[in-house]
Amino acid sequence: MTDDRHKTPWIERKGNLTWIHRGLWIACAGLALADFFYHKHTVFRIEEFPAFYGLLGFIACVGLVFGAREIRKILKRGENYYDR
Amino acid sequence: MIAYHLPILQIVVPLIAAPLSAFCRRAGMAWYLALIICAASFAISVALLVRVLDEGHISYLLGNWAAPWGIEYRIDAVNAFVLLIISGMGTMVLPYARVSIADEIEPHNQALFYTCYLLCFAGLLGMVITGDAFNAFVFMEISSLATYVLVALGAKRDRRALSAAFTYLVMGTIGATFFVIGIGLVYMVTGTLNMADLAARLQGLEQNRTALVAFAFIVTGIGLKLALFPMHLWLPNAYAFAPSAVTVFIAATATKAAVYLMLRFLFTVFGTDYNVLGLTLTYMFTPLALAAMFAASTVAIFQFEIKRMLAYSSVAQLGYTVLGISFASVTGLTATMIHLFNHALMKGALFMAVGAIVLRHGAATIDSVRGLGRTMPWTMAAFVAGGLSLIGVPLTVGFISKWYLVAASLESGRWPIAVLIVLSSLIGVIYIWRVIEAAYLEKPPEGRTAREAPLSMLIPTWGLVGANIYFGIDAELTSRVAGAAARLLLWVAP
Amino acid sequence: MIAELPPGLILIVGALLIPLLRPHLRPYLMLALPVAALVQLLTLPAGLHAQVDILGHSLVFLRIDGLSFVFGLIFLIAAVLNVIYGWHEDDPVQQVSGLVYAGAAVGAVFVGDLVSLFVFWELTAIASVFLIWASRTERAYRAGMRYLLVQIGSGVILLAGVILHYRATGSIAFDRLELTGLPTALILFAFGIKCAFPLLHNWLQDAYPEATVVGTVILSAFTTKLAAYALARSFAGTDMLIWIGAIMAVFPIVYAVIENDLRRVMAYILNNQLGFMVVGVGIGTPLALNGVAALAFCGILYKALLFMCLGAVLFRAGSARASDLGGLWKSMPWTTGFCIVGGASISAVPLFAGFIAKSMVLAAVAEGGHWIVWLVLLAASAGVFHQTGLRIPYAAFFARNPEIRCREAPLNMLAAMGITSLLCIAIGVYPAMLYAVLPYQVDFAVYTASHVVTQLQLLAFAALAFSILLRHRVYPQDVPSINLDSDWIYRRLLPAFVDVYRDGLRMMRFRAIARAQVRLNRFIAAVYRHHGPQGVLARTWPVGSTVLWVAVLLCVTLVFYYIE
Amino acid sequence: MIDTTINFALLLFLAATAFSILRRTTLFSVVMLSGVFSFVSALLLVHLDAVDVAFTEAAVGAGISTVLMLSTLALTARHEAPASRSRALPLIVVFLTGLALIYGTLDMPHFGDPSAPVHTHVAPRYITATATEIGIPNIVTAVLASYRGFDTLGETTVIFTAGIGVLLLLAGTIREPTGLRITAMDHHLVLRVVTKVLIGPILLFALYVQFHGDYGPGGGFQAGVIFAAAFIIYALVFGLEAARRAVPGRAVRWILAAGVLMYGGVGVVSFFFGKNYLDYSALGATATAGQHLGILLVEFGVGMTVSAVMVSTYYAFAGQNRPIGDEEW
Repeated sequence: MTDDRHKTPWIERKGNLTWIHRGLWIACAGLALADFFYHKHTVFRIEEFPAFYGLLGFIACVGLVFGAREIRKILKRGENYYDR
Repeated sequence: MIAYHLPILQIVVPLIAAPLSAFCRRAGMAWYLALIICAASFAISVALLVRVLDEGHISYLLGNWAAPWGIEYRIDAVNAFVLLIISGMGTMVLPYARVSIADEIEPHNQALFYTCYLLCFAGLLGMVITGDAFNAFVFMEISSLATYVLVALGAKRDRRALSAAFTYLVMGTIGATFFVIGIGLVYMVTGTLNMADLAARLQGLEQNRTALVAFAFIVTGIGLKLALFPMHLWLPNAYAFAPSAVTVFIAATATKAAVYLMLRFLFTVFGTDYNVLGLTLTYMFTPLALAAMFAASTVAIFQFEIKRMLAYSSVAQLGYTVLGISFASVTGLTATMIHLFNHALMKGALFMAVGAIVLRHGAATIDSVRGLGRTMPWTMAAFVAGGLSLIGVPLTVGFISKWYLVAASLESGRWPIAVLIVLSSLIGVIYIWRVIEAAYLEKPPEGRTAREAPLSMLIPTWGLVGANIYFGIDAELTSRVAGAAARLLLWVAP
Repeated sequence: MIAELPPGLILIVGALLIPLLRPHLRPYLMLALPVAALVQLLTLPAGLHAQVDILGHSLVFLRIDGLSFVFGLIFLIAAVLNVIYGWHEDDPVQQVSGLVYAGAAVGAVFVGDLVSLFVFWELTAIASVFLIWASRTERAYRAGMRYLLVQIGSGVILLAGVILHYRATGSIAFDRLELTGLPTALILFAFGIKCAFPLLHNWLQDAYPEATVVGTVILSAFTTKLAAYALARSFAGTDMLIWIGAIMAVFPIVYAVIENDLRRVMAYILNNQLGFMVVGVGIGTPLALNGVAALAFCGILYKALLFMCLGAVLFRAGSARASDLGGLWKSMPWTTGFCIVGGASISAVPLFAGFIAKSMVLAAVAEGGHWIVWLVLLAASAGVFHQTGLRIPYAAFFARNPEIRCREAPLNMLAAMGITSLLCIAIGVYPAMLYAVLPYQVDFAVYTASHVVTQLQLLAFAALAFSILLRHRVYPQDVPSINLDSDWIYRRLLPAFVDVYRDGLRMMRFRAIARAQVRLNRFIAAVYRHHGPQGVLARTWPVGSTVLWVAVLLCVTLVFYYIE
Repeated sequence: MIDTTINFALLLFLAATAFSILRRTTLFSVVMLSGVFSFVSALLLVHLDAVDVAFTEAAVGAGISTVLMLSTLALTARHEAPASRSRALPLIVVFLTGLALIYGTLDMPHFGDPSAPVHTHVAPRYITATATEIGIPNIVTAVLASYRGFDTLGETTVIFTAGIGVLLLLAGTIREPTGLRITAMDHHLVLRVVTKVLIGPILLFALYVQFHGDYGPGGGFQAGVIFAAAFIIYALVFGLEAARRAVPGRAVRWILAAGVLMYGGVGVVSFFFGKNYLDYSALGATATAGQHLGILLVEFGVGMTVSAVMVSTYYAFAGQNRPIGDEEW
């Protein structure tokens, strides 16, 4: 067991990764809930939407990756494209 | 005392130096003599220009015979400016020429080469400075004969130089003959050879058919000399096969002197009121200039030899010059005059850079410049700078020329011509780009041991590149002189 | 005289002495120079110094005010850090050009007239290209060539604009300019090239990753920030810039996602950070300009930090491509840590430098009521976090594909990274330190519950998204490839056009020649029938034809004249 | 009436010669015919009272250029290559241009019209003032060497340039002398004797033409050509080597340059007397004496250059290849 621990560091073990993942879910939930417990200083109406920032961050990232995947189909070229 | 004799010294100094240098046995001595003489000549032309700008025109009577009977030298802003271009370029070429000529001409011919160079130099200056129509012809003959010989001397590098020189000789002689026939005919109807006198006595002869024939002969004859499209066929080969230093010199000066004569005869001798002048400008010069701009540039794209490519580009550039004339407006003629100067600078720089490549590689083709961006960085950088100027990139002299041309075409209400000017510059981008692409983006062929050109060639080249940029930024001086010249030609009060 | 010596000049002149020294002494001089310049800057009072009158115009080499001070300060700090980072390097070309480049940038920040600006502007271009060429590879040579063309082009356009501007107004002052006509448009265009505006940007991603390990770090600090400074100085409050900046903040991230070379990913992120600054300049209020200055200050630090980390990885592991890397955290724990600090800073995690600066710009945008831009910037900062806070550390240090074993970065690199990290954290923890040097009075509280929580929310959800995408293998694979960008226009499209035009003309010519040849052949055949066996077209043909032309021309003109 | 008849006859003869030159394809006869053409032109010029020009035309056109063309023929083919292209288009163009030109001439002043501008504007002064201003009877010489002396300096330079050109392009390729060359016309005893007898008088005549140019027809151009003709005859008959021994190529080259220098130098001298360039009046005690001396000197310069150019051109041409053997004549 000790040997095993030496071989695969903590961070690379399957179970722990899942825990990190779960931890993230919990942190997100906590932060979303926190929205209800403090005075949010807002400029735009939309900011008052619960967990607005979180949702924006999430959507932005997912959208970004999906958008990039699509664009990549058009833009991707071999590494020696210009050297030909 | 000397100041008084400056006009004649401008010609006599190189003219007498020519037979003197024929006594030199060694090329080095002849070269020194030529260098000193040309530099002195340049100094004289600077002094003359300064004086002319101060005092208006200068007149000098040869043999002290009063004007219509004797020969008169008459210098104003127009020819003082052209004198400056010719003597300046003639001087710039000499330091460059030494190594290049030692490489490209048979050793036993090198001393006499400088004699011939001085003759050509004196001839060009002589045809520009004079106020006498026949005297202009005589000096045109001197410069032409010398030029044919200079071109033919390229035979050591490439035997085709001989046939190029022969073609040039045939065409040049026809041009000169037409010119002298024209002068003979105007003499017949006016009885005088002095240009100012001619101008006065041609008034009232608008309907005289002999004068018309003379006009046609003179325009066609000088047109041939200045390589007006489609009479340019002698030019590409002559430029391409001449020794490099000669190419630089004649490309920067010979056609300039012809353009000057054209301006003189069109505007000073026959005058803006002459009935067929407008007709000639609109129906002959404008279409031929436009044709030259496009056809010659397009031909340049296909050239494999860079000298030849630049030569075709010269034909196109002469198109711009003639286009400026065809507007017959102050702005148009300013464009022409300033382009004479600017084109000498840019083609001088370009041909010098190409000459350096020829020296190192024996030829300058698209193939032989491959990878030169690294092995001859200074030479290629000079070529790029000259090329940018040729295209007309802002901050170079090329831009100034095109600016005035476009302004002139807009001013005359012929805006499609302005569009065509810009379009034809784009063709220039293509042929210059071909060289740049080969030099910077392609790999040099295996086993090439190239060196940078010697300093004696690089310094004049970069001197011209510097001038390209300097006069591209500070066009005050050139445009002032060119403007003054244009107003003089059009008889407009300054 | 010494009292008025411009700090930039100290660097430039001093740099020229470097090759004279023995190799082991050079780093000490190199360190002394920016330190001396820094001391000089701190002792100079605000105002105009070192004025030279030439041709009736006064050239101002030293103008110290709030804006120039903060940029000059951070430039010099960056120069110090670069020297430490490059301590091990023994390449006089890089050493000299790096310092001259820094000196030129510092010099440009302090000038008070456009002509001197142009001089330093071009000097930065020329000095910096050697940092790219110092890689001494074919690719780097070409990329450097393209970089140089673009940079010199920017300078030339700037000069053209300056000249026209002078013609129009008679002024060469480097101050606020109104975007009214061609002259100022040209100047803005020149700034825009250097600032990597959308479609003018590609020189950055093209060239930076080709530079040397040390070179990229140096490059990341100066050129674009100088452009941002110039924009802030001349075009603050130009509405157009808000939109340009917004686009700049978004679209490079898309490229970053699909890019494999991590240094190039950073180059895209750098471009995106510039977008935030350009938006700030476009808004132009004191708060926004403070934000721009703060962003430039912090940005130089954390981007340098990230480039340093990636440089260390490249230096030790031999590659900076995502597809080649992984698992380095075991070999390079310190570097990993510093990279995370850099990632946290750039993603504006509270208590790190980026948080202070980005909040200011966002607040200024919100204050101005530009809600679309505000949304875009928020989304972009989530994207930045996603890329630099998560992906770069993950790809370089934690990903599992190849296990690379190598040594930790050299001590001097670690020291430079460490100092930079400390600065990032210090600014994040004591923002007042930064506030003190900003150009305008700061009246902005950054650590409010609202700011902190919302920001954490944004980041946490972005991290969640990353982790989900990664787990579900939706995330684009890191494979060796390149992506087309605007450089395609001049590397492919234009050459293709030239080719097409050339080929087209050649075809036309061939056809014309072929047609002419058919006719010529018939003609020759005709001559052949009449004149016997020697009917070959000789070389005299051009002479003959020209003479014919001459005669035709003469005849036509004559007839024309008679009719007239 | 008789004048007009002679003019017409000569012109007709000229046209006929020109036409037959066009028709010939044997280059040898073309060369001979062009010699004839020059002779007829010279006659015509004599009849027009332009004796100076007639002199030059006879010596250069009929004499030396024929010799040079023959030497060239020895290097190239004897027959013209047949024209390879249709002559129709050029013919039409030339015909039309000719028509247009003839139409243009209809406006010219009539031949010999005393009221023509040529006779009323500049010329009268030359005619009336030459005697007092220059002091020599030959007005042509006065105009050529003094009133428009600078043009003549230019023309001399043109000839000098041509000479330099020949030296540059051809002299380098002269072959080493071989034994064969000297035997050229050794057994033509009559020719040798006649030539020897003639050369002296020809040289003397050249000197006469040279120095008598102020008073009668003549001057540097004509004298130079005649002088050169004497040499060329000598070289033709006794061989190139003999001629080279008499006047070496190097000396010719010096004379070539010295002539122009002399002309140009005389002009420079007037500077030292505070006069304009080529103002000879400074050279003598009186203005006319100065003019006289000046004209004499510059004409001598012209003569030197012209004769040297002719001789060196012949040297260069004749040195190119084997001499023409007897059997080929």
